[in-house]
Amino acid sequence: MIDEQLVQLLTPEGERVAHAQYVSTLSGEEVFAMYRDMVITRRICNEGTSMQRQGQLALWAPVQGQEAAQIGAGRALGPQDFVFPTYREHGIAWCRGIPPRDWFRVFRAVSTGGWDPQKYRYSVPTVVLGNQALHAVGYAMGVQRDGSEEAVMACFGDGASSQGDVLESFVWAASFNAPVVFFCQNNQWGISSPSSLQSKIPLYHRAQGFGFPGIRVDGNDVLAVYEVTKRALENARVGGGPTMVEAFTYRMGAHTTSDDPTRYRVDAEVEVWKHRDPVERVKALLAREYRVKNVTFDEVAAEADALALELRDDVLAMGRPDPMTMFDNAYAAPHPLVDEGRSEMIALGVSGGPH
Amino acid sequence: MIDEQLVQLLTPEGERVAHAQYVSTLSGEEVFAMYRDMVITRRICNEGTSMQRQGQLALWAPVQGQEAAQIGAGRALGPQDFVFPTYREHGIAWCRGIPPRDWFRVFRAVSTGGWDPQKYRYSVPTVVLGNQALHAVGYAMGVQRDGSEEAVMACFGDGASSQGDVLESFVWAASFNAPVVFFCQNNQWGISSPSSLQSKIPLYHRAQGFGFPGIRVDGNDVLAVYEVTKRALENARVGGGPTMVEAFTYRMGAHTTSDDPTRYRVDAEVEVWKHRDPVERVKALLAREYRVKNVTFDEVAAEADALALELRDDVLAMGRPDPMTMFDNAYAAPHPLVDEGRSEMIALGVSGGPH
Amino acid sequence: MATTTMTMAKALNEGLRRAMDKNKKVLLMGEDIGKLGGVFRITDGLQKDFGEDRVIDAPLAESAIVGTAVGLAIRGYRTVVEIQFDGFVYPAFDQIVSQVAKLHKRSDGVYTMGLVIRIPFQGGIGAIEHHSESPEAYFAQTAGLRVVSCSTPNDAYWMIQQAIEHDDPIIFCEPKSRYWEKGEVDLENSPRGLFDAVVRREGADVTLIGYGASVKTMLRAAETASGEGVSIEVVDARSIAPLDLDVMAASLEKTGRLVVVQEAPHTASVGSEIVAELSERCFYSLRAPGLRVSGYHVPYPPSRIEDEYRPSVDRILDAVDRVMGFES
Amino acid sequence: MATTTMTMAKALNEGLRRAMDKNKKVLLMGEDIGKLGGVFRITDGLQKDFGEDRVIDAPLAESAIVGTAVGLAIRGYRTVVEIQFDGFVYPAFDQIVSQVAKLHKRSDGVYTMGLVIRIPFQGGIGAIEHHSESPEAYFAQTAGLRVVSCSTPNDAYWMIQQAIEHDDPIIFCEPKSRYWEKGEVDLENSPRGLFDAVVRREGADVTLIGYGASVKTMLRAAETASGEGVSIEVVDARSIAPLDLDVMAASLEKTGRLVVVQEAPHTASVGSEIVAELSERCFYSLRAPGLRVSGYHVPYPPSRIEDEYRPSVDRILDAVDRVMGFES
Ligand SMILES: Cc1ncc(C[n+]2csc(CCOP(=O)(O)OP(=O)(O)O)c2C)c(N)n1
Ligand SMILES: Cc1ncc(C[n+]2csc(CCOP(=O)(O)OP(=O)(O)O)c2C)c(N)n1
Ligand SMILES: [Mg+2]
Ligand SMILES: [Mg+2]
Repeated sequence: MIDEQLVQLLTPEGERVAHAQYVSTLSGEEVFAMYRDMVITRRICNEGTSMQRQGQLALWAPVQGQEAAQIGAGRALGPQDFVFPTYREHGIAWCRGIPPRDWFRVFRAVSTGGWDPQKYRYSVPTVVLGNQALHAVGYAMGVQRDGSEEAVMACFGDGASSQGDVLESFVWAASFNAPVVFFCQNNQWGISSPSSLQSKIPLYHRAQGFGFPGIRVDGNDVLAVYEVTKRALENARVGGGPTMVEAFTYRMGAHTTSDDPTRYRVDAEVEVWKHRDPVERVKALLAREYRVKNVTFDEVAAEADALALELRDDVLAMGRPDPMTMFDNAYAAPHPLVDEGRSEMIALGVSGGPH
Repeated sequence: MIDEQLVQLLTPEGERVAHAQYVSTLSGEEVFAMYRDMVITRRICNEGTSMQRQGQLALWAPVQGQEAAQIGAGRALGPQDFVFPTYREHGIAWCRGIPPRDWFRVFRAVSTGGWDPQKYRYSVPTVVLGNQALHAVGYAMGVQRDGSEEAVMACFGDGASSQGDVLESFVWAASFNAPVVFFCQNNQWGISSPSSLQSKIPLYHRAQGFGFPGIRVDGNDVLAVYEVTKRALENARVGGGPTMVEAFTYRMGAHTTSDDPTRYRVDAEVEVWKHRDPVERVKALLAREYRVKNVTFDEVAAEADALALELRDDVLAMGRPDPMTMFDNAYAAPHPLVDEGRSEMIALGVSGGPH
Repeated sequence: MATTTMTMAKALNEGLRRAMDKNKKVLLMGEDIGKLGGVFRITDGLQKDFGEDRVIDAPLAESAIVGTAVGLAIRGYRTVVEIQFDGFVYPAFDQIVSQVAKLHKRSDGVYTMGLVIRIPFQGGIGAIEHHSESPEAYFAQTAGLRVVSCSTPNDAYWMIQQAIEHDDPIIFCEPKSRYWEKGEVDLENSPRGLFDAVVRREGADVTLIGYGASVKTMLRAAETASGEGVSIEVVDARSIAPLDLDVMAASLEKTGRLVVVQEAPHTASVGSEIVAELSERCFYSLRAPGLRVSGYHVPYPPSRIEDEYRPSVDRILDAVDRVMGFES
Repeated sequence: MATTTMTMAKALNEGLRRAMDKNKKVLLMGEDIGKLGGVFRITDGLQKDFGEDRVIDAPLAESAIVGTAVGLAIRGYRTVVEIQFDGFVYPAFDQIVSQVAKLHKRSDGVYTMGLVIRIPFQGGIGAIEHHSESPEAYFAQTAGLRVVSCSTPNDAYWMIQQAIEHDDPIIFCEPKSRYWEKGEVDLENSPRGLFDAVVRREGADVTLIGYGASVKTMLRAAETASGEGVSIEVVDARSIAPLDLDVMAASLEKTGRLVVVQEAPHTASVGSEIVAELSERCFYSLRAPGLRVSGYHVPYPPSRIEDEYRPSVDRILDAVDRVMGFES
């Protein structure tokens, strides 16, 4: 299943490994910072799952297993770049500096967005599989017209790679040489569909058929994801055109808290991937190569716990929105039917008045 | 522009050329028969253009320049195979035995179909670019379920290759190993869009990225198209899965009679392709290798003329349909709104009654 | 009468099973419908029993799901397509409108577009965006399609079988919020034709018309109103297109007052159609204008406030008050 | 007043040119819109003058055309998308319904979805299939969108500019059969707001409401009727969603009789909406039920018989007779 061509810089055991084209440029501090990002992402994700179990969230989409892919890509992004995520990119959102509570608004079902996408240069979540890939290419065409050195990242999964919109976005990116990086997290599953249902051959080959490079990176190796994505982004910024990065990783948990993966996959598979855990291998590297002590790891864990607790408080404090807010921003300009709805709601006594 | 990998068995000058993987298996009679097919297709096509100019057709989509692609593919098909065409596959329709007058119904705007698609195993024309590629794959999935040795052909152009439906059909064909041959006529143009707008690299590479073979054949060489398509169909029938055949050809005429190609392409390009004329090179071969005499060629031309005249008579005899027919087959089962429409039309005196 | 109690989800599952037993040409196709049994478990166990060739786990692309079902229909198969959620049917819209709806006509009747597109629709389950939409008007507007919706387990059991047997393509709208509610299912006799509306509760003052999840809400409204002395007749449209206007008009001739309930926004909706048609048919009988209680004209809101978006008992009763008070 | 005579096609072309002159962020995108100038030549000469970066020849994929226009909107551009023909907008339906209509809301107002989707619509040009459709009801039903249609060169010139300046996404329906008809265009003053209906002809007995190509047909019907002593008022809706109901209701208060004309099939149509709304607003003034003259509920027929499918003067007058004769 794992391709010969896979770019890996750190083995599951946390040992560095040489690659002909990529070398890790990260300092010990930077690796440690990424380790911290990953631990926090995982901790917050677990908090999401438990809050959902407690009835505090409508849904949660766990990211466990994909932390290296997301933190590697998230840290590779420059502040000038713009990201078009799906519903599962919590690690990238973290790297963009979006307060975790904001990612939770959608899952608490109090919002369909949650943050200012222009401020963080990180778009609102796209739930309809693949739609965002075209937005990314269009945005990138805008970047070209502005003559600006920015790159755009389009996130999608192995499942979404079958959608016409993703495939058309490949045609367009190639045709316009758009500064876009297609960041595909192949986590082996799309709900119950194995990635082999979407493609019999490694997914990254697909890009080549459209005329731009595709590359498969060990998605559980944060060093490799960082370098591969960074180079792709740099290349895009200077007019080198699109790249597809396939981060080969694994969804350790359920698709969402509504899902029951025991119906479609065997434990043995999960076990295999546990040995490739993205967090553990960085920890091993830090301990061995940089002599990071257990107490330091414990501090990170404690920090993550504290953040999770703070987050929990924030989320629980999110009350039911005023129903009247449903009329806000439905349109940019006044609209008679929106006004009619507002008036009706006031008349029904559902809300005190315009929000 | 022409790829190194192009399969060619007959040069533009009509000389045979060797190919590592393909050899022509056609007898002199068979080549002559295809020559005849091509001459007739061209003649009928020209009749279409002139009937449109005389106001007898709503539109005509010329096939000139693509006769070898269509006759080669059409003759490669077995009687058991099923074809999903676009609006321009007149040569393939001819090979399927569909009376030419029937292809003209759509262009005379008296029908949206025109023949019995099950009888000829040749579907009704699809105008919405790309839709038919999915039908072909679905039909092929049915063939698989029936355990039958049949192949399915999906026709589309270089322009349509950008549509999500065509690209999704590649995903599906690969995933289900469907017995389908994607027959793409790259005639260099999609109305005014050069094929380079759809892909910067040769189109047939695209198939490989989806995990099945793509092959480019000289679409103006009927011998090569025949062999390449035949092998792909045979392979599909016995469970070998999909193939994309890119017939590299040229639309000599306008996109349709509504089009004005002088706005977007230069004469010099057309001139280059005139030297690659698909009919002339077979004629040269027949004359040299099989000693076919001018008188025989003249007979074919005369036969084509006669057919065209007969066709013209048939087309001109196609009256305006009874408006009442619009209600026929809108639904398979009775429908109140259809009945209401019928009654209204009768009441208005538009038609004498149910058709 | 062999009746048994089951949920609507189970009734659909049993209906599909029976249709597959009866006719080998019946296939199911959709995302995650095999081992997982679909996200709502409607196809639970069917792949195990009928095999992967008849219960097809589809790659994730709706246009392809419907487009290949069209090809299968041309080959003589009858495919029941599952769209995972209402909001994900739009990628298939082109195939539905340009092909599914038109190929019978285009082939002069040679192709039978006997396919059923199952869509769990409407809101009420506290989901995230795109999981609570009501796209029925788009399909009702489209000539060549038929649109139906079940509101009880018994209807679900029979309507899915009738839809599969029917030769026209059918958009089958399932009120997902009612999947887990139980009801009696008569396994022997179908209650009525696929395109028949039915009076679910008799009443004299106001006619409420709706379908899917709205039927239960209307019945609750009727119950409340009866406490206040207003007698409400509740019509379950069942067939959204074509509408069974005879049943509706008969009710209106009696009550003279009409309120239509739907979750979709009201512009160019099925509710508009019902009001327009009945305004014409019952012009002299109408004692008040026909009103619509619909989703508001805004994108479906975050589900924490969906109860204020969807027609509630309160909003229905408010409309009932308005039609009752109209003449005064 | 600087007026000049031109075709609707030319008026659109001039309107686009002026909008592009005014605002550098305005882009055009579509199939064959560059060198060819579009199949209807609406963008003729614009690529030559504004360059390939601003007049973008698109690869052949409508979902991508709209989807990338969304991305461009997020980046701050205003893209006017050309859909080559009505029947080819459906591949983009998902992007339009799930993204274009909802992203302003989803981003809490941060994203401005200032894009215009131009669709040559309705029939009457003797075309082959998929070139004569009336998809406006699909968009009218969708919250988050606005839908307008021009019926004269002057409106075309101004409405396209107003649509481009407007901050909401607009589906801009152009009656292709009227592209080559000439009219006066006032290059200085816009006649009215983008969402205003207008009375095109005053009358006392019956109100005809329609839009796009139907406006001229309605005017011809009114002319004929006046010869028979029936005085018809013709309202050009212009804005299909939202509807300018005030202008319509004012007309109906006067005439008491309503006929809506549209080429789309009548189920869940814009016509249904107009009838439903006006039945409510003008309940006591209506002397007959509001009638709709629509395309029949069948796939658009081969164009040799399209005149019998599309609302003709005869069919309109038949409906006029019916509303006139209703009380007797
Ligand atoms: C168009 C569309 N169809 C179906 C769905 C339902 N759905 C949500 S997530 C999912 C699986 C996606 O798999 P993948 O792209 O691999 O992403 P992952 O969930 O693994 O991150 C599906 C089918 C959807 N969101 N959008
Ligand atoms: C979905 C869709 N969009 C646009 C069109 C209009 N159109 C008809 S033919 C054509 C060009 C097609 O080019 P290609 O696929 O290369 O086929 P060719 O005409 O060259 O045979 C276009 C854009 C269409 N028919 N369908
Ligand atoms: Mg996945
Ligand atoms: Mg072409």
